[in-house]
Amino acid sequence: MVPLSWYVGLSSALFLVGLVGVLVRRNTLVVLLCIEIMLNAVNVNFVAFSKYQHVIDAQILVFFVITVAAAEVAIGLGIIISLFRLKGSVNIDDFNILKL
Amino acid sequence: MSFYVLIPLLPLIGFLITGIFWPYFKGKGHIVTVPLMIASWVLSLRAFSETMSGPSVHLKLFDWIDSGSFHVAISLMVDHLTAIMLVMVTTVSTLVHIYTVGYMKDDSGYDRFFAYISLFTFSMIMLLMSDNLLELFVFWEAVGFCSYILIVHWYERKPSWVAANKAFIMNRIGDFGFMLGILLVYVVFGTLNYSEIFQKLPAHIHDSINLWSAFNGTTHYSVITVIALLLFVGAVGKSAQLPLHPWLPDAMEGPTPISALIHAATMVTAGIFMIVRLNPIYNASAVAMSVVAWTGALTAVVAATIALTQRDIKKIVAYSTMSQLGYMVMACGIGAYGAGIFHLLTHGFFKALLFLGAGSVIHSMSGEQDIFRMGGLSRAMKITFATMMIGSLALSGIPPFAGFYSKDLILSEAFQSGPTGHIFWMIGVLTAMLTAFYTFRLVFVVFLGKENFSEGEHHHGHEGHAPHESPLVMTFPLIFLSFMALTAGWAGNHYDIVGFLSQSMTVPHPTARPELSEDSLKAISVIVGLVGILLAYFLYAKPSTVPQRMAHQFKRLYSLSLNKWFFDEFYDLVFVKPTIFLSFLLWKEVDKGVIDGIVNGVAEFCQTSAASLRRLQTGQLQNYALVMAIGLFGMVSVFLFIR
Amino acid sequence: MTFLSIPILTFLIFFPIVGGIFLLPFMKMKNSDTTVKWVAVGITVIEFIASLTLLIGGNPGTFQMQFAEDHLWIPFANIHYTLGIDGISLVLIIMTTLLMPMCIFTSWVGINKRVTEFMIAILVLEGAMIGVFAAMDFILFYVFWEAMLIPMFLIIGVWGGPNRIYATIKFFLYTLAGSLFLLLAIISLYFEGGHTFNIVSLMGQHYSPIFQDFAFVALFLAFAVKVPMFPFHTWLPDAHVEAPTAGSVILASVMLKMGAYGFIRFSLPMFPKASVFFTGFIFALSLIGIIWGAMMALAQEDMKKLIAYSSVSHMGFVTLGIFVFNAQGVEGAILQMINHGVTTGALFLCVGVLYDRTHSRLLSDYGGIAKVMPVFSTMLVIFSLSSLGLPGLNSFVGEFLVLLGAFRANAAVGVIAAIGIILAALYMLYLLSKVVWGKYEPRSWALPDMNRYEWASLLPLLVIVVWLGVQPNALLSMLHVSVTHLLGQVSSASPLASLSGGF
Amino acid sequence: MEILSFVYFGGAILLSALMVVIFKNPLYSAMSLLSMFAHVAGLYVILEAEFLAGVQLLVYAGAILVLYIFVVMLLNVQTQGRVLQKQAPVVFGAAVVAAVEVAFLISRSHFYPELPPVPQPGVPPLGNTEMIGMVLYTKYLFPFEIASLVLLIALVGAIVMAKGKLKFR
Repeated sequence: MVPLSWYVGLSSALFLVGLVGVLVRRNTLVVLLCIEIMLNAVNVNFVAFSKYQHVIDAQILVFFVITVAAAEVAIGLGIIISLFRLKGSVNIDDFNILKL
Repeated sequence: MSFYVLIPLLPLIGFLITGIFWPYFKGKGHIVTVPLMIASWVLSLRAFSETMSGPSVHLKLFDWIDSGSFHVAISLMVDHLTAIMLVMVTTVSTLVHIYTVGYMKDDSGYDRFFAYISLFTFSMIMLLMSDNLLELFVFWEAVGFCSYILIVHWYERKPSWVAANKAFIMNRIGDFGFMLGILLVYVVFGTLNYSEIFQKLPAHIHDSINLWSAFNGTTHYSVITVIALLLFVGAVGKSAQLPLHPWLPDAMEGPTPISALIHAATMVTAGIFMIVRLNPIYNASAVAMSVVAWTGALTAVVAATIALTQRDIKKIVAYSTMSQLGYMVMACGIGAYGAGIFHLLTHGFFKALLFLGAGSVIHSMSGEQDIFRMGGLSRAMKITFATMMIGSLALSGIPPFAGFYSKDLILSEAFQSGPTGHIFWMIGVLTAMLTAFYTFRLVFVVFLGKENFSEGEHHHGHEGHAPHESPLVMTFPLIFLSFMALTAGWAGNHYDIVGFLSQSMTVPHPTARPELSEDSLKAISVIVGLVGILLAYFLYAKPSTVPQRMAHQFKRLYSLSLNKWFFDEFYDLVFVKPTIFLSFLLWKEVDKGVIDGIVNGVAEFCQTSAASLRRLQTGQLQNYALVMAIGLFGMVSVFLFIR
Repeated sequence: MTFLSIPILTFLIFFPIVGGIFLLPFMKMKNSDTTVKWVAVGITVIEFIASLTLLIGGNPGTFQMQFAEDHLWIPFANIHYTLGIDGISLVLIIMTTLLMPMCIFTSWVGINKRVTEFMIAILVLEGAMIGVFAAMDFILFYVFWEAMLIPMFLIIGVWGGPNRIYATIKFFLYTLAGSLFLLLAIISLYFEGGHTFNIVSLMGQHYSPIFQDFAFVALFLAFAVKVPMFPFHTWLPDAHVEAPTAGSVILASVMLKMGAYGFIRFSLPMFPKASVFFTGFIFALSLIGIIWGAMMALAQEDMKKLIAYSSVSHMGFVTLGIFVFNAQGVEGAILQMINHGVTTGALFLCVGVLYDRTHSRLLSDYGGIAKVMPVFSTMLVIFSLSSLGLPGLNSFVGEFLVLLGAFRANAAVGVIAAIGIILAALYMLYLLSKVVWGKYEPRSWALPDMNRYEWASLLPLLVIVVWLGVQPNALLSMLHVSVTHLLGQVSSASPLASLSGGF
Repeated sequence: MEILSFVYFGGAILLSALMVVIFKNPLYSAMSLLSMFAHVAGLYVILEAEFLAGVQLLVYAGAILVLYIFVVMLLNVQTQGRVLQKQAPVVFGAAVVAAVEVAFLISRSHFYPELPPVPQPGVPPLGNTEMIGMVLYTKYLFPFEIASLVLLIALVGAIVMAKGKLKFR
């Protein structure tokens, strides 16, 4: 039987990998992908706890997370397309027009 | 309402009508003010006659200020002192009103001028009729304002408004002391009403005040002395005593009628009136009395020495006014209040006469004021010459003219007032000689001798003919005033004006006078006056080089006198320039530099620090996220390791 | 008491604001300027007439708040909509409503861009100012206090002179910084004073000395900026110089009074011990302010700056009078507030008259205008004389009473304050000499005498200047009871023995 | 067996996640992500969440990722210059610290042992999908509706933005 802490460890590692990706990549598309990794890390955690604690609600939350992720991707990609039209680039450091 | 109200009210109505509707009068301002003034004069004569027989009148008009325990009402009080002053003031004022009709003819500010002299007369009458210190102060300042606005009548000339400012500010400095005196009176006595003050005076006579308590001082002064001296500061300003006198000669920049009315006969005597009115307070303080006496004596002699060398006809008369005011103040200082007021009255008549005469001369010379550019005017201006002669004789104290009686009374009282009295007497006699000299210097230079002006030279834009006698509206007041200058002294002496006045003083005047020295004293002062006149005759009646040579001989003294003892220069150097310099310095350096600098500095600090902090805001989303992550893990570390 | 069946104070506050809102549609209309001006005049005149009903309905014999209204406003913090006035606020409200029509008349020529917006700002400002004087709930007071800043900020910032942005931001930030301390004090009072913002019930509490001191200092900072007292005054000249005439008038006549009103309404009755404790400090600042303002005025070349600095000097008398804690001082201070409002307001109107013709405020550009503008010159002379405290005109009575009160409290203070009166003569006569007297030299501009709008703005003030000089009792009688009550509140908390210096 | 499959799936997940971050070409990253999604789905199966595993594959792999790849190919951006941000070294340093922290945290934490399944008398045990259905449409009905609303809004938003008629300043 796999201990729960392994799952937690896995999900933490996955989360960190996603976080590092979000923080280091210049390509906005990849940043968005890394966000998906982070969401998945959370989902793994949820599901593991759901099994080990016999709580079905956690899986419902995962369901919602997936829903929100879908919405987020739709909007996020829309924004990226708009930004690309505007700037001709998907590099995140080109998008600093909010700065004075 | 009794007719007393009308005495001040009529000039006030005159002022309001002419003042508000002046654009519509178009040179007819006198048709309202002059009749009203004459009516006021008649009423004040009636007031005088009623007071002669009856008790003093007291009318409360309305409550003015009520605040806590502080109550002041505007009231009218007519006692002997007020009544007799009223007669003098309204007489001179009426005559000046009439004189103005001729003198100010063709002046663009004719109607305005009438409005203001009516306002002045109203204020002066109220000043005389006031029954408490604050009311006195109000009209004290009001007459000062009228003086200001009348000096500045010809506002386009720079000397006018400079002189007006000087007059107002010097009076303000005096009033500063006067106001502090009033405040102290209220704090000590709890009232500002004359009769109540005098009632409570004995209880406070030994009170003392620690003036420097705010600075932990311990010296105590007599309250009464402090009050008397503070109030006297006001009188020094208003009556042009040393050291607040320089405004009076400069005030001659105003039209001559107001010089006669305000700066000779009435307003400047307000200081003396105030001292006499408050005589119980002054009597209670020997220190204050001697200060008053010395101030007066010094003013008398200093002004007389200045008058010796002046060339401007009005300035000579102005310095003589100042000198005579010194006489009156000195009289008050030695306790001879009655004599002081007597001299005030006679002086009011003959000095107004001299000024109006001088005005008549100036009028005929089309504005020329330098006596050495006149000469020989007696042929063309017989009435003016005669009346000026009478005025000068009265001023010089030659019997039987008015000045003789009043001046002589002061001198004899001074002589009898103890050891220092002799010094005052000597100063008085010296001043009398100087007075006679410079007065007749003026008369001889202007009216005798050869004509020092060329025909038509001073007549640009005017008729362009030789000096002429003034019209009747101007000569009539001269004649009337000469009559007064002739008779007022004799009448005052004959009807014992001093005794009459003593009824309105709480401290009765000592009536017992040693007869011993009277006649010799009189003789001395008359002789001294004649000497002065003769001296003036020899030096100035005929063309002579002696004055020039003397001026050369005593260069320093001459320059001291000519430059008015350098008072103006001294004030300029010590007060005016430093104040202005300091103001600019403080404004530029401290107000703008330090105070505003701190304010702007705070703003600038915020701006610069924000500008440098702004760089943290890179606009890079990932930077923010990194900082968030670091913060998160930092918090976890804190949670883990520093529990 | 109601007006048009609305409680009178509510009516006074909201009538101009609602009027301003009704003016909004005019913003887009062409050629509506004259209409808007007349509508604004109508609103302010109705407002003035309505405020006079306070005089009729008010009872001068009680210190209780009159025309009181009380509604729960924000329940969770016990914040009420409470209004009420006593004699002190009454005279200030009437002065405010009186001055507003004049501000509009004086803008007739001077304001010619965005007229509708200007009038709206003025009207909203009027409502807020009356709200400040009428509010009896601390939060409500604070709301009006801050609301007042916004229209003023716009008036200076939009219709001001060349350096208007600097001036208006300085004014706004300075006042706001002070106000934050006021908010601090209000909140701490809420917790110390039994969870209420009601001003009257906050007055009835006893606070610990330490709290009194801190709260007093907080309130002092807020009010001292507004008055302005000596080291906090530098925003005033800048704001005045840049503000349009109406702005200067409101600023000088009404807004400066808010600070002094704050001292009277809050500092004294709520923190009597602290007030007594800080008396020496306030005296010192007031005296420095009196002398300093006067000396600064002497050094000015700009007419508006000169008058602005003279305000510093005059307001020094007000703060001095408030803290001498006797009837003469406090009544004199309130009278001085009104007098300063009328006189300085009038002086700013006069400068506005000149400025509209020449677009210059420099003394050196004038001289001898008595020749071409005799009527106006007469007015200017009278108002200047009133400002320098000539007896018979209004300012004298206030200054005299303050001096009397100060002299009773401490002779040295009275003496130093009296020097300010000499200096007042110096700078006002300097102004007159430079502007009115002298030789008139024609310049590129024409100087016609006053037009009818200028008459309408100056004549009522002239009448008041003379009337208050001759009959100050008309005003003083409204104050007696309130002032006595106020002094009772102070002296009941602290014996004044330490103050009677001098003897 | 279970441990083995955990090690396989976990390792594959981590590896493909790392590839996502490492690949320079976004298309490759997307493909690695596909692999990660698939393996996560496998992990769900081990954890007896078959329904979620299905959803994971259908929604993530089938819908979201396809969308990604569409966009990546639509934009067809050539990656120029740096792949990583300038702050990358800091990030890596912080990540190491964070990893240590997390490891420490996990090692220090005490996890409850697996609870025994609660026997439910009289009720036949339900499958995973049925249970989710039961809870989702009863207890979480309202959030479910909200989720649908979120999706709707996302739909509308995506259309609006992608249309590109809006003018950005």
